[in-house]
Amino acid sequence: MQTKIQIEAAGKIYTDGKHNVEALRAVNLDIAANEFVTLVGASGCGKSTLLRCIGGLEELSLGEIRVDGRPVSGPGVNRAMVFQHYSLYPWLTVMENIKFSRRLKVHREGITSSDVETASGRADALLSLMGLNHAALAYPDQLSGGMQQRVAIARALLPKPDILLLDEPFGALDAQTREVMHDLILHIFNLEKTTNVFVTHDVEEAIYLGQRVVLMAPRPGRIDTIYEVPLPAERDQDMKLSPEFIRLKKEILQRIRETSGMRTDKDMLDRLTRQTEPG
Amino acid sequence: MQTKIQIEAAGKIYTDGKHNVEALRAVNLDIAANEFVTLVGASGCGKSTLLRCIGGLEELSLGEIRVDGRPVSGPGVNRAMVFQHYSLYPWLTVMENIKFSRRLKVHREGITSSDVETASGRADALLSLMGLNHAALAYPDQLSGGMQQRVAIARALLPKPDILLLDEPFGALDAQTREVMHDLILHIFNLEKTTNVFVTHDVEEAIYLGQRVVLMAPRPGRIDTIYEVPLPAERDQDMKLSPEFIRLKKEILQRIRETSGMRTDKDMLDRLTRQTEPG
Amino acid sequence: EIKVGLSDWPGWVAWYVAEQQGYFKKYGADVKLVWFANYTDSISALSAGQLDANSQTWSDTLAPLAKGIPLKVVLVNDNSAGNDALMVGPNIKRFADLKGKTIALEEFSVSHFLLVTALHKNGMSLKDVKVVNLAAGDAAAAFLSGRVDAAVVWNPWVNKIQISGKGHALFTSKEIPGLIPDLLVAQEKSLVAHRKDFIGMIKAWYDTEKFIREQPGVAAKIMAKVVSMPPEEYRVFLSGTKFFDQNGNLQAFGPASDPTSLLGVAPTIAKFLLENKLMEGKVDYAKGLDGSLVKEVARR
Amino acid sequence: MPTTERSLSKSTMPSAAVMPVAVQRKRRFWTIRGRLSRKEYLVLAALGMVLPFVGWWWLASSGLMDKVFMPSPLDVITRIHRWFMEDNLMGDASISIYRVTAGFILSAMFALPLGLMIGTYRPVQAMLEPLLDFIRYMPAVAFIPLVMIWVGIDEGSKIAIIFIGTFFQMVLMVAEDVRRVPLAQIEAAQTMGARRGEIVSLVILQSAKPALLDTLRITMGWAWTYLVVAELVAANSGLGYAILKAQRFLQTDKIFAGIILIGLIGLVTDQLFRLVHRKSFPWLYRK
Amino acid sequence: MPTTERSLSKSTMPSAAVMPVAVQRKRRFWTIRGRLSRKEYLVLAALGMVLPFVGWWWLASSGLMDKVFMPSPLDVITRIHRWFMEDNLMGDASISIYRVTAGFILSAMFALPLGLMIGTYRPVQAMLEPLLDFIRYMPAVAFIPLVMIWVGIDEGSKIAIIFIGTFFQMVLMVAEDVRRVPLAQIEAAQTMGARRGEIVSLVILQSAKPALLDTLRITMGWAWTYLVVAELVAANSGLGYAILKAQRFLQTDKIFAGIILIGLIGLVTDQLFRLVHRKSFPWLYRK
Ligand SMILES: Nc1ncnc2c1ncn2[C@@H]1O[C@H](COP(=O)(O)OP(=O)(O)OP(=O)(O)O)[C@@H](O)[C@H]1O
Ligand SMILES: Nc1ncnc2c1ncn2[C@@H]1O[C@H](COP(=O)(O)OP(=O)(O)OP(=O)(O)O)[C@@H](O)[C@H]1O
Ligand SMILES: [Mg+2]
Ligand SMILES: [Mg+2]
Repeated sequence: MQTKIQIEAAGKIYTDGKHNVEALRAVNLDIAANEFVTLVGASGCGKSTLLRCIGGLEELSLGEIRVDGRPVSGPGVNRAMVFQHYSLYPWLTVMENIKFSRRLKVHREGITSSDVETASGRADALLSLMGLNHAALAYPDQLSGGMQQRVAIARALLPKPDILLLDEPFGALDAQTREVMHDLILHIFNLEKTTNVFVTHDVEEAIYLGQRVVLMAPRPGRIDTIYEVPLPAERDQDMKLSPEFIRLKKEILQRIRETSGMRTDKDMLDRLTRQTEPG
Repeated sequence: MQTKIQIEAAGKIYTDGKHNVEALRAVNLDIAANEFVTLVGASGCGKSTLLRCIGGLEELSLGEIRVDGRPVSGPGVNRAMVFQHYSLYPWLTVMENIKFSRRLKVHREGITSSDVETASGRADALLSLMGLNHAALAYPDQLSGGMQQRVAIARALLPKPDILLLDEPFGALDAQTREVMHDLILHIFNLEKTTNVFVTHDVEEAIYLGQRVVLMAPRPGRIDTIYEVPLPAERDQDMKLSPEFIRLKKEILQRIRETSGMRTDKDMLDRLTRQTEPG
Repeated sequence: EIKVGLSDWPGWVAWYVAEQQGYFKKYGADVKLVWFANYTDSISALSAGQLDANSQTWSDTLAPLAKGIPLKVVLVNDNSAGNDALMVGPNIKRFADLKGKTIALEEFSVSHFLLVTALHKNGMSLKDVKVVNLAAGDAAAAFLSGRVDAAVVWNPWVNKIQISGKGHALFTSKEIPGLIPDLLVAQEKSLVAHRKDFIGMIKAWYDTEKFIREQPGVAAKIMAKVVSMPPEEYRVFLSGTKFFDQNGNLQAFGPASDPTSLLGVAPTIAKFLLENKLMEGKVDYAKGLDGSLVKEVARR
Repeated sequence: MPTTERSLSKSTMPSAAVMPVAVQRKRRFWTIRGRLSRKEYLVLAALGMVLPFVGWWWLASSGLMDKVFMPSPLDVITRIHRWFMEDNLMGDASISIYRVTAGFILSAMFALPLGLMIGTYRPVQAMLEPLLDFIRYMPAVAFIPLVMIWVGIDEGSKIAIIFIGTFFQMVLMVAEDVRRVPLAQIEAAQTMGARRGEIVSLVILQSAKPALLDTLRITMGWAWTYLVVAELVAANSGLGYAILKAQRFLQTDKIFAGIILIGLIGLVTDQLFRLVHRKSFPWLYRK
Repeated sequence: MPTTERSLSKSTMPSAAVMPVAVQRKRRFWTIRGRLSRKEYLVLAALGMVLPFVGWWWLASSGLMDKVFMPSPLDVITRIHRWFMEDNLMGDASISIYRVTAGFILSAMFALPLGLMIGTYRPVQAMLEPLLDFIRYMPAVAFIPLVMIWVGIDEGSKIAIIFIGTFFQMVLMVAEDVRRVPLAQIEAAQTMGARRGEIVSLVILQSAKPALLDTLRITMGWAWTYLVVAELVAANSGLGYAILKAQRFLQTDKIFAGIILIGLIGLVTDQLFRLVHRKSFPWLYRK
């Protein structure tokens, strides 16, 4: 398989003059083309930082990230990002939001009229793929959270990116809507053949979506373990109840608890267990 | 068992002059003393509204809610509430936040010096129960989300309320921290013998915590089904993998999907399933 | 076209009579009158070269002259002859009664100058009274509302106070003839460039003076309209203003030996300014005067 | 127990079809963050406007104060009427509106791009913000002679004074508005390949627009407060000029008239701005 | 490939103990929402303050403008020195500071409780806000004769003008600050049994404090801009009075001196307010 993203000895240090925070230390990871990788880990372990570095929104302090062999030096149209919050434009309709990238110069250069038609067709196709046909003229504030995130994904997909970077895109949705979105995102992944890097807090989500689950650990932010998900390529909701799934979920959760710096929370649990057991 | 909270034909209509929203219609529910009831349901089905009406923060338009036989006519010290967000006071230390209610007149009336001592001792006890001893002098912004919610719970518990009303208190926490909080809240429930009404989006959480799960449906907001949870009173994390648990979770999720007005999301899933099945 | 600034003083408001009677046109003077609500600003405007000429007093012309700004007095409109007055309450009868009293006036204006002179003439000095700095209109208001014991103001306020019955004049500019000349002062370079217009203005002024003398009723009506006052009230001001005709002007531009000429009164005024640190250095008074226009008009 | 209500709701329960009109329970007026209906709001607002006038009218007619110092509302209305009939009120009002609007627009023309730069680029902010913070303390009145020297005494000078009074505060507020644009919106555009200029024009400016319009509404008020100062400079018409003239002759009724007229014009502008805001940015008003 | 960096990081990987100092990659200065180090910020801010002075100095010495209309920085400094030595600069400055502070404090004393009421109780808001919106357009200068008549000509009158200039804007801003207190904080107190007064004093006021201090800082600037207007009324000392006197005799250097001194005093106050803010509300500054 062809390597799409190469992360080599990546390090990132945030500094505000006085304090340094080592958000990433010596991260090495190769991601293949059309692979679906999910990133999990305790809060503050650098998941978002790593994703933003791949996306070119942050610069590495050390090491290098290459996409298709070329070092990342800023955001690029081949890498689309979807965030948890606020990234839709409230002054544009759903359709205008989805077509936003077509107003940018980089997508207007050297295109022929047939390209325009194709792109226009693509916007419509995405709209109906997302089940948003009836909402094309609505404004984001008129949509539910799940619909808003579907618009954000459609907007990111319009310029046919190779890579889709998602930072807790479903974090604010309720459990039911989230399940729908899971199947949708897998469907799109199969259709568009993108390479997906997906950050989440939800281990179940990470296993259900990912082909590999990358577990990161904090202080300094680093890769702790990489798990291959032992599920068939085609996923369905019932798999969540399969023994492999449950075993892996338990294993990952356990490991996150161990690696997390959240001593107090962990101690707490231990203490409670001790208290309740004899009582 | 003694009935603590009686909700009788409760109705609530929000109006802004032009539009009416029927947030609750003909809700009937009796909650026993020292019962743990969880409320689930699709977004907008009136869970928060019902909780706020019990808490006295909103007034019913129709019907009545009685606590210990007396109609609710406003917030009262016997009913404590915990919200998802922003309710800690950032200008007070953890200890000052916990002791906040002691600065209020209602808690100062007719207390003897021994009462003061007991209350003071209670604050310390809550602090250590929550595993926050080392953080007594910290400010909320210096704490993780999980710690902040523990402070909020301790603060609500200080004046020994009979009833604890919780509105998605762990909605903003990550999965790992949330699990710790679940065991903590159960521990407190057993210790303090409060009557808990707990609103959540997370069906797993609802089953794990509740003795009864009340499923609400939207438009108009109403009670759809009430499930008795077939688990022993003492819960532990492994039960989540038990067949009864999984069966109930599936059943409730299925029912939420059916009752939810989120046609588009449901249709979406159906459509995807159809697409992927033959493909 | 020349821009001429003016503000609210009867001798200057009279320029509107000239405008409405068509005297400017008659003498080929292309004049645009620019009204200033705040007299002080009109002085700055002239010094800054934004005006070709301005209506201002001799005392206010000396400071810019001392700074080397090339200004020339070309015409004397009038002398105050009762229009500036020290107004006092009913229980002040003599100057001696003023001791320790508060007097409202606009600092460093002719009012200030009038008070200094009046006190001096009665064997007192500024040290004997308490001065409160207020613009003329505000000074009158402060006096009428009983906030001060006395006020030095000019008309229309002198009249307003008299009508109200709350005060009377203890000292007026009538008693110091020549010391408060109201002038038309021009920028030197405008004078060179537009001499014809200024000549026309001077001629128009003489006609105006004659018109006011002969038809005070009509004149008062025109002037009253400008400041939105009832014409009857305005007539009173005319008598407190000694409008200068050609002879008056010739005399004012006369030699220093004449104590009522501009050169004659200049040292007295300069002394006042220097003592109050409002002017720095010496002024060659003669350089600030250009009587040639008045003389040229007279020659014909 | 409120039996009527219970029976009402009980009767609807079985059919669950028709909902009875909500019975209003006791509504506490004096509630923290209580809600008001539109009608209640309007009544109270009208009351708030009318009561001070009644108080004034009472004070004026009580004879406690001299008429010269405290004209009655009737005097003022008469004066406004006379002003309108005889003294060209419309002329005064229009020239003043022109001056304020011109000064305001000029100020906005510079403040918007500059504030946009300051709010967008940190180096620009570092260079200009302390300087502006320094200048914003300076009294506009003090600039009158300088304005006259540099700008002249024509309309330009009045507009310049209003400009000076408004501009510096406006820049600082615009910069703040721009800084409040959510970073996520900017980053979303960056990941779609937007260039700097495109981000500024297609995202930052669009996103800040509602806040900017509000800033313009607020600074419009400041522009009006500088009118009298502006019309000190060689003006012979305008509401401010009329007030100044009235001050000279202690025509308190005219001072009142002028002040109230300015307030009214302001109130109308304010409401217009709010209307445009509601119409232009409906998503801010939808629940 | 940046080999040095790779080798650096590679060498640390095995031990994972010592972290090498971060190698700064190319830093684009002209980045949207870019970050600046404290040092860069200070240098740019200083530059921003100094450059206009250099420009001024150049303009003044170029001879393009008459010295009377454009004094050089040196003239102004000389003037300030002389003012200090001969003309009691300290006296002028202190009386002006006193007036501004007194007017400002008076304004705050009324604006804070009133704004608190408006922001807390909707009926109060409905009654007062439209009225205040109406008054805030009125020019303070127009009130001079009224103030003189009603308040007199003593210090009170100057303080009153500053009060009028500041108060109305301040109330509206305070009300807005109070409205921004998160409802959840208020409801939390309600469920703990807090009464109305307790909620206002223990929650709303405390929660709004940081915003209120910022509002005070901003309105302090407005108070200063009214100084000259205030010192039109029966003053014979003060910075504004000195500027007015200088205007009369076209002492441009003194006008400049006065304006700059006011700006400097303002800048110092502003920084003091910011310092107090940082010290009093540390949680707003912690990351
Ligand atoms: N702009 C920044 N400046 C300084 N420190 C930062 C910045 N962004 C992130 N950090 C720090 O870097 C570390 C990693 O942050 P990051 O946001 O990547 O974690 P995360 O794994 O995404 O956490 P979460 O699960 O809470 O989103 C944290 O300690 C965080 O405080
Ligand atoms: N203050 C309000 N004014 C008007 N309508 C309201 C108000 N609060 C809630 N509603 C409406 O009442 C209905 C029920 O809202 P509620 O917040 O109780 O739902 P919920 O079940 O808590 O939803 P969620 O899961 O999203 O928190 C919704 O349609 C909502 O729009
Ligand atoms: Mg993150
Ligand atoms: Mg809710």
